[in-house]
Amino acid sequence: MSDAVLTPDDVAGHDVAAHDDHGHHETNTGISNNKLAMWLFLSSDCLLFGALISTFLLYRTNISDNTVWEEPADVFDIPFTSLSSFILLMSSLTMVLALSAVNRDDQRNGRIWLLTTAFLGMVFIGGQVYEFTVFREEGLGFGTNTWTSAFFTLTGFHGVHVSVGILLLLGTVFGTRKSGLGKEKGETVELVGLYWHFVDIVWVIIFTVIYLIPIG
Amino acid sequence: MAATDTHLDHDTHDDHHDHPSDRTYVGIAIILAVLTAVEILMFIFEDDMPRNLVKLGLIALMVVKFWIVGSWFMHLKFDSNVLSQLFVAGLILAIVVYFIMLSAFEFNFWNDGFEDPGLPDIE
Amino acid sequence: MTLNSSAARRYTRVALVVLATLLLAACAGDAELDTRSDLAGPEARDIESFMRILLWVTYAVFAFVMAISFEAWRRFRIRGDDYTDDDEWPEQEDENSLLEMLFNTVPALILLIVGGFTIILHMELNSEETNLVTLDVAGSAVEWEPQVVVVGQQWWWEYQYHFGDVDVDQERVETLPNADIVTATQMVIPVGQEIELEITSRDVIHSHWIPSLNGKRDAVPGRQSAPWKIQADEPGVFFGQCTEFCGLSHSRMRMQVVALEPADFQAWVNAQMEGYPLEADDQAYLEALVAGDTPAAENSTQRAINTFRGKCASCHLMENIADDVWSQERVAEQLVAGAAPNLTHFATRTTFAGGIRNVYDPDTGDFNETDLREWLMNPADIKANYAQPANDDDPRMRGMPNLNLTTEEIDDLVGLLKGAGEKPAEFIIEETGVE
Amino acid sequence: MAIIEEPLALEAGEDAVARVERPLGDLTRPQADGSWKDWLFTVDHKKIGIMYGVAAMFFFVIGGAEALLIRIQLATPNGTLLSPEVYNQVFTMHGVTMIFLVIMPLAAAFANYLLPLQIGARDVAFPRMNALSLWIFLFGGIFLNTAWLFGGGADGGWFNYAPNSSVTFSPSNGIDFYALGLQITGIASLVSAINLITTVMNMRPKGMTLMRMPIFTWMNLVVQFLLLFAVPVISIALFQLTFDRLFGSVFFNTEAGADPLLWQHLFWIFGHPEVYILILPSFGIISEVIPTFSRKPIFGYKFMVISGVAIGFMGWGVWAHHMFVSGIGPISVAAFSLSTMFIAVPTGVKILNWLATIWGGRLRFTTAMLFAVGVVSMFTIGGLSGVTHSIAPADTQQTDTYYIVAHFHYVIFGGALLGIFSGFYFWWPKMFGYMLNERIGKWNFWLQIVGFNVTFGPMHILGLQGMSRRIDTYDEDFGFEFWNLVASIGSFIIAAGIAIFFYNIFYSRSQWKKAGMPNPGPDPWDARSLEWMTASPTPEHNFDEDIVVEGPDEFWHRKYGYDENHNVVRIATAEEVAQDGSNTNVHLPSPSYYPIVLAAGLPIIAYGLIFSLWLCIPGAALLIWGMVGWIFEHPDDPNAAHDHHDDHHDDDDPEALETGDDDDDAKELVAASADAGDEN
Ligand code: HEA
Ligand code: HEA
Ligand code: CUA
Ligand SMILES: [Cu+2]
Repeated sequence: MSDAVLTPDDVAGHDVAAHDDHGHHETNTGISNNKLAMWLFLSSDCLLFGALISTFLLYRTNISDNTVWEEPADVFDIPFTSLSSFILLMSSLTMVLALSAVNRDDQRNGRIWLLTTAFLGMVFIGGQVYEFTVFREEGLGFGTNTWTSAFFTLTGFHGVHVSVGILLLLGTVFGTRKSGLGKEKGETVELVGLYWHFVDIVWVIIFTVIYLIPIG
Repeated sequence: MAATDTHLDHDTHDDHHDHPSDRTYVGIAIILAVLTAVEILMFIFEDDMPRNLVKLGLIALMVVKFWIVGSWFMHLKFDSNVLSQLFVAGLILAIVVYFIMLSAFEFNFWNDGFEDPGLPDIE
Repeated sequence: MTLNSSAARRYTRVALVVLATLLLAACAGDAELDTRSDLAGPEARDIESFMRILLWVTYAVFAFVMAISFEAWRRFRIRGDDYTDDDEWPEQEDENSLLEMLFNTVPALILLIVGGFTIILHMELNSEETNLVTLDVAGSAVEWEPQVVVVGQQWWWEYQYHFGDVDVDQERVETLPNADIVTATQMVIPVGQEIELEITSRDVIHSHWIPSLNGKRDAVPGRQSAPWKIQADEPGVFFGQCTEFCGLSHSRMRMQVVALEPADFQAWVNAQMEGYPLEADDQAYLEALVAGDTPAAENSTQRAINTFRGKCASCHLMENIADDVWSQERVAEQLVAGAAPNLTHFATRTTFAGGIRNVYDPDTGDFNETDLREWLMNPADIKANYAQPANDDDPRMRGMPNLNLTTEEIDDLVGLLKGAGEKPAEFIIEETGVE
Repeated sequence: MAIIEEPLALEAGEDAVARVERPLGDLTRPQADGSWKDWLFTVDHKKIGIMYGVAAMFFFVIGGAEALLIRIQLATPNGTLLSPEVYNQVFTMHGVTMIFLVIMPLAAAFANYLLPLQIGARDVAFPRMNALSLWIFLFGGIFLNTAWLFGGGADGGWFNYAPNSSVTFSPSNGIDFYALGLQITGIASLVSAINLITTVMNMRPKGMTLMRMPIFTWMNLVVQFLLLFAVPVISIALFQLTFDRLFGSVFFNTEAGADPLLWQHLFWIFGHPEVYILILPSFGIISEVIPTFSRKPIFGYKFMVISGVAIGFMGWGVWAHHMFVSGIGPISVAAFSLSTMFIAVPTGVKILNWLATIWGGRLRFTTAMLFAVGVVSMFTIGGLSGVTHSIAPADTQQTDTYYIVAHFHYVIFGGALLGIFSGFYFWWPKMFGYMLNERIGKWNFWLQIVGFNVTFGPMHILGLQGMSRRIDTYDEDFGFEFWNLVASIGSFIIAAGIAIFFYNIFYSRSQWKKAGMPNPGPDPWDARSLEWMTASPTPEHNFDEDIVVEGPDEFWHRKYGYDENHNVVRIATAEEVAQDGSNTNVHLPSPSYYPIVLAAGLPIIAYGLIFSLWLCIPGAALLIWGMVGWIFEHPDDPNAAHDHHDDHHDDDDPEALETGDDDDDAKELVAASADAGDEN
C-alpha cells in the first residue's frame, strides 16, 4: 500500500520514486521551491527598483528652488561614496566565500564570512546614514525639490533592502547556533546570498546612475 | 548567457555541482575591483573626455559588473536556465518598459507637429 | 423534455429580444450621432466620419460572432439533464491549421487597414497650418497667428489672447507675459480660422473639450499641451465640459466657444481692449480714491467701486476700477490656482460661475440679476467649492468664498457688473442659455 | 517547514514528546478541531479559496450598493441624493472596491481552489504564505473601507491622478487610505503570485507537462506573472503618493517642478496589465466550461495558450492608450495606438476558438454554459468598443465619457464577472457538495444579462452624445435624461439578478438538505480535468493517490476512448476512475496562528502612519510577533494523532532529524522578510 499512497512529504505530488532519494525532492524544474520563489521575488524586485531609478532619471536635472548647489556633484563626496560602494561590492565576495565554506561543511569559516558580510553591510549603511546627515545639514530635505525626493527614496529603499539583508545574515548565524551551520544549511545560505548579491548589483546601477554619470 | 554551460548542470540528485573554487571567486572580485577603479578614474577625468564617451563607458562598465556578479556570484551561469530566464525576463521587462516611459517624457514634440499630409477624404 | 424544450424556446425568444434591443440601441446611437448636427469644425467632422466607419466594422464583427453563436446554438444544442449519457458525442475535432491561421490573419489584416487610416487621421489632427489673421489692435494693424492660451483651474476656464510678438509656447503658465485679452468661460474665435490652443492648468489636471469642434486635450499643470487646434466653419455657440476629473465641482466646469464672423470678431477685440467705462463723475471719484483720498460715495456705482476695491479686488481684476489694488501675488496668496476670472468685461459674456449660469435671460434678453444676486450672496449655494483653506499649513482657497455682502452691496455690485461691457449679440444669448 | 512546508510529517523516529520539550514549546500549531478556528488558522488552499470568495462577495455587495447610489443619483437630471463631495467618494470607492476587492480576489478564489487540483497537487508550494495572502488581502480591504468612518473615502477616482490627489486638493484622509490600502492588498497579490507560480512550475505530477495543463491553469499562470511584475510598479507609485501626502516629499507637486504625468505612467504601466489580470481568469474559466458542455476538447489548445501568453506580454506595451489626450506627444500616441489595436488579434483568437469549440459540438445550456457563452458575446462588445478607443484620433472624442464607462463595464462585468458566475455554477458541487438549482440559475442568468445590457448599453449612446464621466449631475437640456433613466432601471434588474444568486445558494442548500444530502458524485458534469477526479466536495487531502498524466484532458481520456470508427466510446464511469477520498493516511500541513497575526499588523501600521506614529508600535509588534512565531513554529502539531508513521520514513537519517527545523528557519526568514518585510 505504502508506495501507492501519497506520503506526507508529498504534498507536492511529485513522482513517487523520488522519495527514496531522501531529503532532496524532485521538482519539475529541478529547482527547489524556495530557490525558485526567491528568484521570482528578485525578478519582481527589478520592476520595483526600475520604477525608482526611472523616477530619479526623470527628475535628475530638476533641482529647482535649490540654494545649496549648482549641481548635485557639488555636494557629493565621491571618494567617500566610492569607498562604501566598494565595500558593498566586496561583501559579495565574502558572501560567496561563506556559501562555499558552508557547502564544504566548514562551519567556522562559514560563520566568519557571514559575519564579515554583515559587518561590511553595516559599514555601508553607516556610510549612507552619514551621507544623509550631511545632506540634511547642507539644507537638502526630503521635499526640497523633486531631485531630493527621488534621491532619498531611491537610496533609502536600497538601504532598507541592505538592512533586511543584514538581519537575514545575522539571523542565519545566530539562529543556527544550536543546530550548527552544516552542509545541509547550504540552501539557506544560498538564498540569503542571492538576496544579498541582488542588493549589491542594484547598488552597482544606483552608484553609476546617481553619482558617476554627469548631468548634461 | 548561462546556456552554454549545460555540461556543468548536474545529472545527479546530489547536492550541487562544480562550484567555482574560492580562488576563482577572489579572482572575480579582483576583476570587479579593477572595473570599479576604472569607473572612478573615468569620473575623475570626466572633463578631459568627450561626455558621451564617459557616459557610454560608465554604462558599459555597470553592465559588465552586473553581469559578472549575476553569473558567478549568483550562480546563474551554473544553475538551471529557468532561473536565468526568469530573472532576465524581469530585468528586460523593466528596462524596456521604463525606457519607453522615459522616452515618452523626452519626445513630446511640443511645438512642431507633423507636416500636414493632406488627408484623403474618408467620407 | 417538453417542459424543457418550451423553456428553451422561451429563452431563445428572450435572447432574440435582447439582441434586437442591442441592435436598436446601436442604431439609436448612430441616430444620435446624426442628430449631433452641430458638428461645426473640420476636425470634428473627420473624426466623426472615421468613427462611423469604425462602428460599422465593429457591428460587422459582432454580427459575425453572434451569427455563429446563434447558428451553433440552433443546430447543436441537445436537451435534457443527464450530463453523462454516452450516445451523443460529436467528432472530437480540436484543431484545423487553416482555420487557426485565419483566426490570426483576418483580424490582423482588418486592423492593419484600420491602423493605416488611423495614422493618417492622427497626423492630420496633429498638423499645423500657419495662417495669419490681420487684426486692428488698439489702432495698429497686427498679424495675429491665431493662438489662444487656455488655462484650466478649479473650476473655470481662462482664455488668454496674446497679439504681440510673444512666443506663447512656453512650458508654464506662470511665466507667460500679461495677455492683451483675458476672458473667462467663453472663448471667442473668428470663423474659418484654425486656432491653435495652448492648453495648460494652474492647479490640477482638467481637460478641454468642445465636442462639435474637435476632441479633447488635457490641461496639465506645469506643462503646456502638445499642439491642439480647433476651427469653426460657421458662426455659433459650441458647448464644452471639463472632462478630466478635477475635484469637487468637476461637473460644473463648463465652457463655450463663440465663433464670430471676422468683422464681429474685430468688434469683440476692440471692446475687450477697453477698460471699464465710467461716467465722468464716477471717474473723478475713482481717481480721488486712487490718489488716496476717501471721498463719500454719491451713487450706486461709486459705492460699488468702493466695495469692489475693498472686497473683490483681492482676487478679481477689473481694469480701470481696481488695477491699482489688484496684484497677482495677492491672488496667489489667497487662491491655490492664483487666479480668479477677470471681470472687466463681465457683461460681454453670456455665462458665469464656470458656465453654469446665464448672464442674460435667454428668453427675454434681460440681465440676469436673480442668479447673480444669489451667487454674490453665497457662491457655494450655486456651485460646490472648497472656499475654505485646504489645510492648516495652507490658507489658500479654491473657490469663491462667501464674502458676507449686505443686500445693498450686492445691489451695487450687480449694477457695476451690468455695466461691464456691451451686451453681446442676441443670437449668442439665445444659443447659450443654460439650464 | 520553511516557506516550503516540507517537514510536514514528523520525521519518523522522532517522537512528539521530544518536540514539546523545545524551549518554544508553546508555539505549537493549532489543531484542526472542526470549529471556526479551522477557518481562521487554516493553511488549506481550498478553505483559503473559499474565504477569498466569501470576502469578495461581501465587498461586491458594498461596491454594488455604491453603484446603485450612483445610478439613483444619475437617474434624473440634477439629482440631489448625493452631494458632489459624497458622489466623488462613492464612484471612487465603487471603482476601487470592484476592481481590487471584488474581481481580483474572486479570481484568486478560483485560482487558489483549483490550481493545485487541476495539476493534481496536494496543496500550494507554501501553504502558510497562502494563508498570509488571504489575510493581508482581507485586512487591507477592510482597512480601505474603514475610510468611510474616518472622514470619508478616497475622492480622486480609481486612478487618482496627481496632483488632484495631493493634500492641497484632497485634504481628507480618504486618499491616504487608498494609497496604504492598495499597498497592503498589493503585498497580498505579490505573495500569492510567487506562491502560485512556484506551485505550477514545480509541483505538477508525473507526465503533466506544461502543454498538458488545463487552459484555466495556464491563464492563471499568466495572471500571476502579470501580478508579479505589475504590483511593484504601483507599489512605487503608491509609496510616492504616500510620501508626498504624509512626509512632505514632492514627487507630484507641480509647484516644485514635478511632472504629473509620472503618476499616470506608473499607474497605467500597472493598470493596463491589471485589466488583463481581471479578464484572463475568466477566459480560463470559460475555457473549461465551454468544452465540457460542448462535449468537445477546446479547439486550438496551443493557440489558446499562446494567445493568452501573448495577451499578457503585449499588455505591457500599451499602457499609454489611457493617456492619448494627456499631451504625451503625437509620436508616442501613434505608437501606443497601433500597439493597442493589435491586442485584438490574440483576444480575437480566443473568441473565435471558443466559437469553433461550440461549432459541431453537443451543446447543453446549463447555467454555467449560459454564462460562458454570455461572456463570449458580451466581452466581444466590450472588446470591440475597446478597439474603437484604441484609434487615438477617435479616442479624443470618446475618452472620459460614458462611452468608456460602457466599454469597461462590458469587458469587466460582461467578461470577467459573468465568467466568474459561470465558474460558480460549474464548480459549486465540487466546492460544496451540492448543485445550485438550474431553474433559478437561469433566472439569475437572464436577469443579469438583460439588466446588464439595459444598464450599460445606453451608456454607449450617452458617451457619444457627450456625457462626461464622473459628473454628479447634468442639466435637463443636455438630452441625457432618457438613457440615464434606462440605465438606472437596468442596474436594479442586475441587482435583482444577483439577489437571486444569493437566494439560489440558500434555496439549493435547503432543498439538498431536505433530500437527504445526496452526493453529486465526483463528476456531475461529465467534465474533463483532474479536479473532477476526486470526490465532491474535495477531500482535505485532494487526492488519495498520485496521478500520472498522459495527455491533456487526462480525466476525460480515462473515461472515454475511441472505437475503430473514431467514435467516442465510454471505457469507464467517472466513479470508477475517480478517487473516492477515502485515504485517511495522508498527512496535511497543520494550521498555523501566524499568518493572521502577521497580516493583522499591516493595517495597524497603516492607521499609525495616518493618525499617529505611536500606533505603528503595536502594529510592528504584531508583525514581528507574527514573523518570529512563524519561524519558530513547529513544523507540525505534535499532539495531532499521526497513526500513519509508515515505513516510508524509515530511511530518515538521524543527522537530518537533529537539525530538521532550524534548517528551514533562515530560509523562512528570508522568505518572510523578503516578501512581507521589505515590501512595506
Ligand atoms: C477586463 C478588463 C479590460 C479588458 C479585457 C480590456 C480590453 C481592451 N481595452 Fe480596455 N479598459 C478597461 C478594462 C479592460 N479593457 C478599463 C477598466 C478601462 C478604463 C479605465 C478608466 O479610465 O477608468 C479601459 C479603457 C480602455 C482605453 C482607454 C480609453 C480612454 O480612457 O480613453 C482603451 C484605449 O485604447 C482601451 C482599449 C482596450 C482594448 C483595445 C482592449 C482589447 O484587449 C480588446 C480585444 C477584444 C476584442 C477586439 C474582441 C474580440 C475580437 C474579435 C472577435 C476579433 C476580431 C476583431 C477585430 C478585427 C477588431 N480600454
Ligand atoms: C470591476 C468591476 C466593476 C463592476 C462589476 C461594476 C459594476 C457596476 N458599475 Fe461600475 N465602475 C467600475 C468598475 C465596476 N463597476 C470602475 C472601475 C469605475 C470607474 C470609477 C472611476 O471613475 O474612478 C466604475 C464607474 C461606474 C460608473 C460611472 C461613475 C461616474 O463616472 O460618475 C457607473 C455609473 O453608472 C457605474 C455603474 C455600475 C453599475 C450599475 C454596476 C452594477 O453592475 C453593479 C451590480 C451589483 C450590485 C447591484 C450589487 C449586488 C446586488 C445585490 C446584493 C442585491 C441586493 C443588494 C442591494 C440592492 C444593495 N460604475
Ligand atoms: Cu476641470 Cu474637471
Ligand atoms: Cu488599458
